[in-house]
Amino acid sequence: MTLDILYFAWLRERVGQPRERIETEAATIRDLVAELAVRDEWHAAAFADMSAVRCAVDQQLADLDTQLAGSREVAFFPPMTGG
Amino acid sequence: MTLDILYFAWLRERVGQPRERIETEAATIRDLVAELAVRDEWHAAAFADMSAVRCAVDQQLADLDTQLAGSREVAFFPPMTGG
Amino acid sequence: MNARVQSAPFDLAAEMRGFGEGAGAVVTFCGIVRDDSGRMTALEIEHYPGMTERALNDYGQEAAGRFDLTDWRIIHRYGHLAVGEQIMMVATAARHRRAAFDAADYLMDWLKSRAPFWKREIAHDGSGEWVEAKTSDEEALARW
Amino acid sequence: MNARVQSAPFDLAAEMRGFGEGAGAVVTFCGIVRDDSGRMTALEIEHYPGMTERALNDYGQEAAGRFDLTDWRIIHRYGHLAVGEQIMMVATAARHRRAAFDAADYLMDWLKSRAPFWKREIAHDGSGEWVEAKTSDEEALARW
Repeated sequence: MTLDILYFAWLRERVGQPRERIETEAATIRDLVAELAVRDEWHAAAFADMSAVRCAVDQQLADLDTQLAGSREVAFFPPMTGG
Repeated sequence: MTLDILYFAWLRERVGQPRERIETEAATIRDLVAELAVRDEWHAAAFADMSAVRCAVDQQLADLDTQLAGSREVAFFPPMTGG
Repeated sequence: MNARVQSAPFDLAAEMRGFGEGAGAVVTFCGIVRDDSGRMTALEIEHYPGMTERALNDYGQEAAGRFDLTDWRIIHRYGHLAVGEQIMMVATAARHRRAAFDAADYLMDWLKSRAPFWKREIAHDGSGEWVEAKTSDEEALARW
Repeated sequence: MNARVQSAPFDLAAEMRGFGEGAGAVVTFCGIVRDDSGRMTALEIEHYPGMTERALNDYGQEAAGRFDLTDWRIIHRYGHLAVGEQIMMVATAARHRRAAFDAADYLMDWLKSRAPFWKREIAHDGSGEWVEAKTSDEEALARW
Protein backbone atom coordinates (compact mmCIF):
# COMPACT_ATOMS: atom_id res chain seq x y z
CA MET A 1 0.00 0.00 0.00
CA THR A 2 1.02 3.62 -0.52
CA LEU A 3 1.29 5.75 2.63
CA ASP A 4 2.01 9.44 3.17
CA ILE A 5 4.23 9.77 6.24
CA LEU A 6 4.21 13.16 8.00
CA TYR A 7 6.65 14.41 10.64
CA PHE A 8 6.20 17.32 13.02
CA ALA A 9 8.39 19.35 15.41
CA TRP A 10 11.71 17.70 16.29
CA LEU A 11 10.81 14.49 14.48
CA ARG A 12 10.56 16.57 11.30
CA GLU A 13 13.95 18.09 12.06
CA ARG A 14 15.61 14.74 12.74
CA VAL A 15 14.18 13.06 9.65
CA GLY A 16 15.09 16.15 7.65
CA GLN A 17 11.81 16.43 5.77
CA PRO A 18 8.17 17.16 6.63
CA ARG A 19 6.69 14.30 4.61
CA GLU A 20 7.50 11.36 2.38
CA ARG A 21 5.49 8.85 0.36
CA ILE A 22 6.36 5.19 0.83
CA GLU A 23 5.28 1.72 -0.27
CA THR A 24 4.83 -0.70 2.61
CA GLU A 25 3.17 -3.92 3.67
CA ALA A 26 3.35 -3.03 7.38
CA ALA A 27 0.29 -4.29 9.28
CA THR A 28 0.58 -1.98 12.28
CA ILE A 29 2.25 1.27 13.27
CA ARG A 30 4.79 -0.82 15.16
CA ASP A 31 5.74 -2.67 11.94
CA LEU A 32 5.90 0.62 10.06
CA VAL A 33 8.23 2.20 12.63
CA ALA A 34 10.53 -0.86 12.40
CA GLU A 35 10.72 -0.36 8.62
CA LEU A 36 11.28 3.41 8.78
CA ALA A 37 13.87 3.28 11.57
CA VAL A 38 16.34 1.30 9.45
CA ARG A 39 16.11 3.57 6.39
CA ASP A 40 19.05 5.79 7.37
CA GLU A 41 20.68 7.43 10.37
CA TRP A 42 18.22 10.33 10.35
CA HIS A 43 15.18 8.08 10.59
CA ALA A 44 17.04 6.01 13.20
CA ALA A 45 17.58 9.16 15.29
CA ALA A 46 13.92 10.18 14.96
CA PHE A 47 12.64 6.81 16.18
CA ALA A 48 15.39 6.11 18.74
CA ASP A 49 13.13 6.69 21.77
CA MET A 50 9.57 5.61 21.03
CA SER A 51 8.38 6.72 24.49
CA ALA A 52 8.75 10.28 23.14
CA VAL A 53 6.87 9.64 19.89
CA ARG A 54 3.12 9.97 19.34
CA CYS A 55 1.25 9.17 16.15
CA ALA A 56 -1.97 9.61 14.20
CA VAL A 57 -3.49 7.51 11.44
CA ASP A 58 -5.60 9.43 8.95
CA GLN A 59 -5.59 12.38 11.37
CA GLN A 60 -6.89 10.44 14.37
CA LEU A 61 -4.64 9.80 17.38
CA ALA A 62 -3.39 6.20 17.30
CA ASP A 63 -0.98 3.90 19.11
CA LEU A 64 1.66 1.37 18.10
CA ASP A 65 -0.88 -1.45 17.77
CA THR A 66 -3.20 0.47 15.44
CA GLN A 67 -3.85 -1.46 12.20
CA LEU A 68 -2.86 0.24 8.96
CA ALA A 69 -5.09 -1.60 6.47
CA GLY A 70 -6.91 0.97 4.32
CA SER A 71 -5.03 3.94 5.74
CA ARG A 72 -3.53 6.71 3.63
CA GLU A 73 -1.71 9.05 6.02
CA VAL A 74 0.40 8.38 9.11
CA ALA A 75 1.90 11.18 11.18
CA PHE A 76 4.65 11.02 13.82
CA PHE A 77 5.29 13.78 16.36
CA PRO A 78 6.41 14.49 19.95
CA PRO A 79 3.89 14.73 22.80
CA MET A 80 1.62 17.66 22.00
CA THR A 81 1.99 21.02 23.75
CA GLY A 82 -1.15 22.97 22.87
CA GLY A 83 -3.10 25.45 24.95
CA MET B 1 -25.39 53.21 73.42
CA THR B 2 -27.17 54.32 70.25
CA LEU B 3 -27.33 51.75 67.44
CA ASP B 4 -28.66 51.92 63.89
CA ILE B 5 -30.41 48.63 63.12
CA LEU B 6 -30.79 47.72 59.43
CA TYR B 7 -33.01 45.03 57.93
CA PHE B 8 -32.79 43.50 54.45
CA ALA B 9 -34.92 41.27 52.22
CA TRP B 10 -37.70 39.42 54.07
CA LEU B 11 -36.46 40.61 57.45
CA ARG B 12 -37.11 44.15 56.26
CA GLU B 13 -40.59 43.14 55.13
CA ARG B 14 -41.45 41.42 58.42
CA VAL B 15 -40.22 44.26 60.61
CA GLY B 16 -42.00 46.70 58.30
CA GLN B 17 -39.11 49.19 58.03
CA PRO B 18 -35.59 49.20 56.54
CA ARG B 19 -33.91 50.75 59.61
CA GLU B 20 -34.47 52.06 63.10
CA ARG B 21 -32.33 53.80 65.70
CA ILE B 22 -32.42 52.37 69.21
CA GLU B 23 -30.89 52.84 72.62
CA THR B 24 -29.55 49.64 74.14
CA GLU B 25 -27.17 48.20 76.70
CA ALA B 26 -26.95 44.82 74.89
CA ALA B 27 -23.45 43.33 75.16
CA THR B 28 -23.72 40.90 72.23
CA ILE B 29 -25.83 40.37 69.13
CA ARG B 30 -27.61 37.60 71.02
CA ASP B 31 -28.66 40.07 73.74
CA LEU B 32 -29.73 42.59 71.11
CA VAL B 33 -31.90 40.04 69.30
CA ALA B 34 -33.58 39.11 72.61
CA GLU B 35 -34.44 42.81 73.14
CA LEU B 36 -35.66 43.43 69.60
CA ALA B 37 -37.75 40.23 69.38
CA VAL B 38 -40.07 41.35 72.21
CA ARG B 39 -40.73 44.84 70.80
CA ASP B 40 -43.87 43.83 68.85
CA GLU B 41 -45.32 41.01 66.77
CA TRP B 42 -43.48 42.18 63.61
CA HIS B 43 -40.08 42.03 65.26
CA ALA B 44 -41.07 38.70 66.83
CA ALA B 45 -41.89 37.30 63.37
CA ALA B 46 -38.58 38.55 61.93
CA PHE B 47 -36.52 36.87 64.64
CA ALA B 48 -38.68 33.74 65.05
CA ASP B 49 -36.15 31.43 63.40
CA MET B 50 -32.61 32.57 64.08
CA SER B 51 -31.15 29.74 61.95
CA ALA B 52 -32.38 31.76 58.95
CA VAL B 53 -30.92 35.07 60.12
CA ARG B 54 -27.43 36.39 59.40
CA CYS B 55 -25.93 39.61 60.70
CA ALA B 56 -23.20 42.19 60.28
CA VAL B 57 -21.73 44.63 62.78
CA ASP B 58 -20.42 47.85 61.28
CA GLN B 59 -20.61 46.22 57.84
CA GLN B 60 -18.53 43.15 58.73
CA LEU B 61 -20.15 39.71 58.89
CA ALA B 62 -20.68 38.71 62.53
CA ASP B 63 -22.33 36.01 64.63
CA LEU B 64 -24.55 35.90 67.71
CA ASP B 65 -21.60 36.06 70.09
CA THR B 66 -20.06 39.15 68.52
CA GLN B 67 -19.54 41.94 71.09
CA LEU B 68 -21.32 45.23 70.43
CA ALA B 69 -19.19 47.64 72.49
CA GLY B 70 -18.22 50.63 70.36
CA SER B 71 -20.41 49.59 67.42
CA ARG B 72 -22.69 51.93 65.53
CA GLU B 73 -24.56 49.83 62.97
CA VAL B 74 -26.01 46.30 63.13
CA ALA B 75 -27.70 44.68 60.14
CA PHE B 76 -29.93 41.61 60.05
CA PHE B 77 -30.71 39.69 56.85
CA PRO B 78 -31.40 36.22 55.42
CA PRO B 79 -28.57 34.03 54.07
CA MET B 80 -27.04 35.88 51.14
CA THR B 81 -27.80 34.93 47.54
CA GLY B 82 -25.26 36.78 45.42
CA GLY B 83 -23.54 35.71 42.22
CA MET C 1 -7.88 45.23 40.81
CA ASN C 2 -11.28 46.55 41.84
CA ALA C 3 -14.88 45.69 42.57
CA ARG C 4 -17.90 47.69 41.42
CA VAL C 5 -21.52 47.53 42.49
CA GLN C 6 -23.95 49.18 40.09
CA SER C 7 -27.50 49.02 38.76
CA ALA C 8 -26.40 49.88 35.19
CA PRO C 9 -25.55 47.12 32.71
CA PHE C 10 -21.87 46.39 32.07
CA ASP C 11 -20.18 45.40 28.82
CA LEU C 12 -18.13 42.25 29.38
CA ALA C 13 -16.28 42.83 26.12
CA ALA C 14 -15.33 46.39 27.07
CA GLU C 15 -14.30 45.29 30.57
CA MET C 16 -11.93 42.72 29.08
CA ARG C 17 -10.03 45.20 26.92
CA GLY C 18 -6.53 45.50 28.32
CA PHE C 19 -7.38 43.32 31.30
CA GLY C 20 -4.59 41.03 32.50
CA GLU C 21 -1.80 42.38 30.32
CA GLY C 22 1.42 40.63 31.25
CA ALA C 23 -0.39 37.58 32.62
CA GLY C 24 -0.23 34.09 31.15
CA ALA C 25 -3.85 33.16 31.79
CA VAL C 26 -7.11 35.08 32.04
CA VAL C 27 -10.39 33.55 33.19
CA THR C 28 -13.77 35.28 33.19
CA PHE C 29 -17.10 34.22 34.58
CA CYS C 30 -20.33 35.96 33.70
CA GLY C 31 -23.70 35.20 35.31
CA ILE C 32 -26.94 35.80 33.39
CA VAL C 33 -30.54 35.93 34.67
CA ARG C 34 -32.10 32.59 33.79
CA ASP C 35 -35.72 31.48 34.03
CA ASP C 36 -35.57 27.91 35.26
CA SER C 37 -39.17 27.67 36.40
CA GLY C 38 -40.81 29.11 33.30
CA ARG C 39 -42.72 31.58 35.52
CA MET C 40 -40.10 34.24 36.00
CA THR C 41 -39.69 37.53 34.10
CA ALA C 42 -36.98 39.22 36.17
CA LEU C 43 -34.86 39.23 39.29
CA GLU C 44 -34.95 42.05 41.81
CA ILE C 45 -31.64 42.26 43.60
CA GLU C 46 -31.37 44.07 46.90
CA HIS C 47 -28.01 44.82 48.47
CA TYR C 48 -26.45 46.50 51.51
CA PRO C 49 -25.09 49.85 50.29
CA GLY C 50 -21.89 50.68 52.11
CA MET C 51 -21.02 47.11 52.94
CA THR C 52 -21.26 45.51 49.49
CA GLU C 53 -18.48 47.21 47.59
CA ARG C 54 -16.10 46.90 50.53
CA ALA C 55 -16.89 43.21 50.99
CA LEU C 56 -16.27 42.51 47.29
CA ASN C 57 -12.97 44.41 47.43
CA ASP C 58 -11.96 42.43 50.52
CA TYR C 59 -12.74 39.10 48.78
CA GLY C 60 -10.89 40.19 45.64
CA GLN C 61 -7.79 41.19 47.58
CA GLU C 62 -7.90 38.00 49.58
CA ALA C 63 -8.08 35.95 46.38
CA ALA C 64 -5.28 37.99 44.80
CA GLY C 65 -2.96 37.09 47.66
CA ARG C 66 -4.02 33.47 47.89
CA PHE C 67 -3.71 32.74 44.15
CA ASP C 68 -0.96 35.24 43.30
CA LEU C 69 -3.19 37.09 40.82
CA THR C 70 -1.71 39.78 38.60
CA ASP C 71 -5.14 41.36 38.10
CA TRP C 72 -8.79 40.83 39.07
CA ARG C 73 -12.14 42.53 38.62
CA ILE C 74 -15.59 41.99 40.11
CA ILE C 75 -18.76 43.72 38.92
CA HIS C 76 -22.13 42.96 40.52
CA ARG C 77 -25.42 44.60 39.63
CA TYR C 78 -28.49 45.28 41.77
CA GLY C 79 -32.04 46.42 41.04
CA HIS C 80 -34.48 45.08 38.44
CA LEU C 81 -32.83 42.66 35.98
CA ALA C 82 -34.88 41.01 33.23
CA VAL C 83 -34.31 37.41 32.15
CA GLY C 84 -31.33 37.38 29.79
CA GLU C 85 -29.55 40.34 31.43
CA GLN C 86 -26.07 39.97 32.87
CA ILE C 87 -26.00 39.95 36.69
CA MET C 88 -22.32 39.93 37.48
CA MET C 89 -18.85 39.11 36.28
CA VAL C 90 -15.54 38.04 37.75
CA ALA C 91 -12.23 38.19 35.87
CA THR C 92 -8.90 36.85 37.12
CA ALA C 93 -5.41 37.04 35.63
CA ALA C 94 -2.43 34.97 36.75
CA ARG C 95 0.83 33.59 35.44
CA HIS C 96 -0.58 30.09 35.29
CA ARG C 97 -3.83 28.57 34.19
CA ARG C 98 -4.67 26.68 37.38
CA ALA C 99 -4.41 29.80 39.56
CA ALA C 100 -6.65 31.85 37.24
CA PHE C 101 -9.31 29.10 37.13
CA ASP C 102 -9.22 28.42 40.87
CA ALA C 103 -9.35 32.10 41.80
CA ALA C 104 -12.45 32.70 39.64
CA ASP C 105 -14.12 29.60 41.07
CA TYR C 106 -13.20 30.67 44.63
CA LEU C 107 -14.52 34.21 44.15
CA MET C 108 -17.80 32.86 42.80
CA ASP C 109 -18.20 30.65 45.87
CA TRP C 110 -17.64 33.68 48.11
CA LEU C 111 -20.03 35.88 46.17
CA LYS C 112 -22.77 33.25 46.27
CA SER C 113 -22.77 32.91 50.05
CA ARG C 114 -20.99 35.91 51.57
CA ALA C 115 -21.71 38.95 49.45
CA PRO C 116 -24.67 40.96 50.85
CA PHE C 117 -27.11 40.50 47.95
CA TRP C 118 -30.62 39.08 48.11
CA LYS C 119 -32.53 37.99 45.03
CA ARG C 120 -36.27 38.01 44.51
CA GLU C 121 -37.82 36.25 41.53
CA ILE C 122 -40.53 38.33 39.88
CA ALA C 123 -43.28 36.27 38.22
CA HIS C 124 -45.40 37.17 35.18
CA ASP C 125 -48.25 38.33 37.47
CA GLY C 126 -45.91 40.73 39.27
CA SER C 127 -45.67 38.69 42.48
CA GLY C 128 -42.23 38.17 43.96
CA GLU C 129 -40.57 35.42 45.96
CA TRP C 130 -37.23 35.57 47.77
CA VAL C 131 -34.66 33.11 46.46
CA GLU C 132 -33.50 30.77 49.21
CA ALA C 133 -29.80 30.18 49.76
CA LYS C 134 -28.67 26.75 48.62
CA THR C 135 -26.96 24.31 50.92
CA SER C 136 -24.79 23.36 47.94
CA ASP C 137 -23.43 26.93 47.75
CA GLU C 138 -22.45 26.79 51.41
CA GLU C 139 -20.79 23.43 50.86
CA ALA C 140 -18.91 24.75 47.84
CA LEU C 141 -17.37 27.44 50.02
CA ALA C 142 -16.16 24.82 52.51
CA ARG C 143 -13.94 23.29 49.78
CA TRP C 144 -11.34 26.05 50.06
CA MET D 1 -20.30 26.00 18.56
CA ASN D 2 -17.10 25.95 16.56
CA ALA D 3 -13.34 25.74 16.65
CA ARG D 4 -10.97 27.86 14.59
CA VAL D 5 -7.26 27.52 13.91
CA GLN D 6 -5.57 30.66 12.61
CA SER D 7 -2.31 32.57 12.58
CA ALA D 8 -4.05 35.94 12.84
CA PRO D 9 -4.74 37.53 16.25
CA PHE D 10 -8.25 37.27 17.64
CA ASP D 11 -10.19 39.82 19.67
CA LEU D 12 -11.50 38.18 22.84
CA ALA D 13 -13.88 41.07 23.40
CA ALA D 14 -15.34 40.79 19.89
CA GLU D 15 -15.62 37.01 20.20
CA MET D 16 -17.65 37.39 23.39
CA ARG D 17 -20.28 39.66 21.85
CA GLY D 18 -23.53 37.71 21.76
CA PHE D 19 -21.83 34.55 22.95
CA GLY D 20 -23.92 32.34 25.22
CA GLU D 21 -27.22 34.19 24.91
CA GLY D 22 -29.88 32.29 26.81
CA ALA D 23 -27.33 30.64 29.11
CA GLY D 24 -27.05 31.23 32.85
CA ALA D 25 -23.26 31.10 33.02
CA VAL D 26 -20.42 31.91 30.63
CA VAL D 27 -16.76 31.10 31.31
CA THR D 28 -13.83 32.14 29.15
CA PHE D 29 -10.18 31.20 29.32
CA CYS D 30 -7.50 33.05 27.40
CA GLY D 31 -3.85 31.98 27.23
CA ILE D 32 -1.14 34.58 26.65
CA VAL D 33 2.55 34.07 25.67
CA ARG D 34 4.57 34.47 28.86
CA ASP D 35 8.32 34.66 29.32
CA ASP D 36 9.04 32.64 32.45
CA SER D 37 12.76 32.18 31.84
CA GLY D 38 13.61 35.80 31.01
CA ARG D 39 15.32 34.59 27.82
CA MET D 40 12.33 34.24 25.52
CA THR D 41 11.01 36.72 22.95
CA ALA D 42 8.40 34.63 21.21
CA LEU D 43 6.78 31.24 20.71
CA GLU D 44 6.69 29.50 17.37
CA ILE D 45 3.72 27.21 17.20
CA GLU D 46 3.60 24.41 14.63
CA HIS D 47 0.42 22.43 14.04
CA TYR D 48 -0.94 19.61 11.89
CA PRO D 49 -3.08 21.26 9.20
CA GLY D 50 -6.07 19.09 8.40
CA MET D 51 -6.11 17.34 11.74
CA THR D 52 -6.06 20.31 14.11
CA GLU D 53 -9.38 21.99 13.39
CA ARG D 54 -11.19 18.64 13.29
CA ALA D 55 -9.65 17.51 16.58
CA LEU D 56 -10.68 20.77 18.28
CA ASN D 57 -14.20 20.46 16.93
CA ASP D 58 -14.36 16.86 18.17
CA TYR D 59 -13.24 17.89 21.67
CA GLY D 60 -15.69 20.79 21.71
CA GLN D 61 -18.61 18.59 20.71
CA GLU D 62 -17.61 15.96 23.25
CA ALA D 63 -17.51 18.59 26.00
CA ALA D 64 -20.85 20.03 24.86
CA GLY D 65 -22.50 16.66 25.33
CA ARG D 66 -20.76 15.81 28.56
CA PHE D 67 -21.47 19.17 30.28
CA ASP D 68 -24.73 20.02 28.51
CA LEU D 69 -23.31 23.23 27.05
CA THR D 70 -25.58 25.68 25.26
CA ASP D 71 -22.63 27.17 23.39
CA TRP D 72 -18.84 26.83 23.11
CA ARG D 73 -15.97 28.28 21.10
CA ILE D 74 -12.31 27.39 20.71
CA ILE D 75 -9.74 29.54 18.90
CA HIS D 76 -6.09 28.47 18.71
CA ARG D 77 -3.32 30.32 16.89
CA TYR D 78 -0.17 29.02 15.23
CA GLY D 79 2.97 30.65 13.81
CA HIS D 80 5.17 33.30 15.40
CA LEU D 81 3.68 34.80 18.57
CA ALA D 82 5.58 37.44 20.55
CA VAL D 83 5.54 37.55 24.36
CA GLY D 84 2.29 39.20 25.44
CA GLU D 85 0.27 37.98 22.45
CA GLN D 86 -2.84 35.87 22.94
CA ILE D 87 -2.32 32.21 21.99
CA MET D 88 -5.76 30.72 22.36
CA MET D 89 -9.17 31.01 23.95
CA VAL D 90 -11.96 28.75 25.09
CA ALA D 91 -15.48 29.93 25.92
CA THR D 92 -18.25 27.80 27.37
CA ALA D 93 -21.91 28.61 28.09
CA ALA D 94 -24.23 26.48 30.23
CA ARG D 95 -27.33 26.80 32.36
CA HIS D 96 -25.32 26.42 35.55
CA ARG D 97 -22.02 27.77 36.80
CA ARG D 98 -20.39 24.43 37.68
CA ALA D 99 -20.90 23.02 34.17
CA ALA D 100 -19.47 26.11 32.46
CA PHE D 101 -16.38 26.12 34.71
CA ASP D 102 -15.79 22.37 34.42
CA ALA D 103 -16.21 22.34 30.65
CA ALA D 104 -13.65 25.13 30.16
CA ASP D 105 -11.22 23.38 32.50
CA TYR D 106 -11.79 20.05 30.72
CA LEU D 107 -11.25 21.56 27.27
CA MET D 108 -8.00 23.17 28.41
CA ASP D 109 -6.75 19.80 29.66
CA TRP D 110 -7.56 18.26 26.28
CA LEU D 111 -5.94 21.06 24.33
CA LYS D 112 -2.74 20.89 26.41
CA SER D 113 -2.13 17.20 25.76
CA ARG D 114 -4.22 16.12 22.78
CA ALA D 115 -4.40 18.95 20.29
CA PRO D 116 -1.70 18.65 17.59
CA PHE D 117 0.31 21.78 18.39
CA TRP D 118 4.01 21.98 19.20
CA LYS D 119 5.61 25.03 20.75
CA ARG D 120 9.16 26.25 20.31
CA GLU D 121 10.57 29.00 22.55
CA ILE D 122 12.55 31.56 20.58
CA ALA D 123 15.36 33.20 22.57
CA HIS D 124 16.80 36.70 22.18
CA ASP D 125 19.67 35.32 20.08
CA GLY D 126 17.22 33.70 17.66
CA SER D 127 17.85 30.12 18.81
CA GLY D 128 14.85 27.92 19.44
CA GLU D 129 14.06 25.09 21.79
CA TRP D 130 11.05 22.76 21.68
CA VAL D 131 8.83 22.95 24.74
CA GLU D 132 8.57 19.56 26.42
CA ALA D 133 5.19 18.19 27.38
CA LYS D 134 4.57 18.29 31.13
CA THR D 135 3.71 15.18 33.12
CA SER D 136 1.34 17.40 35.12
CA ASP D 137 -0.69 18.14 31.98
CA GLU D 138 -1.08 14.44 31.29
CA GLU D 139 -2.12 13.87 34.90
CA ALA D 140 -4.64 16.72 34.68
CA LEU D 141 -6.33 14.95 31.79
CA ALA D 142 -6.64 11.74 33.82
CA ARG D 143 -8.91 13.56 36.32
CA TRP D 144 -11.90 13.44 34.02
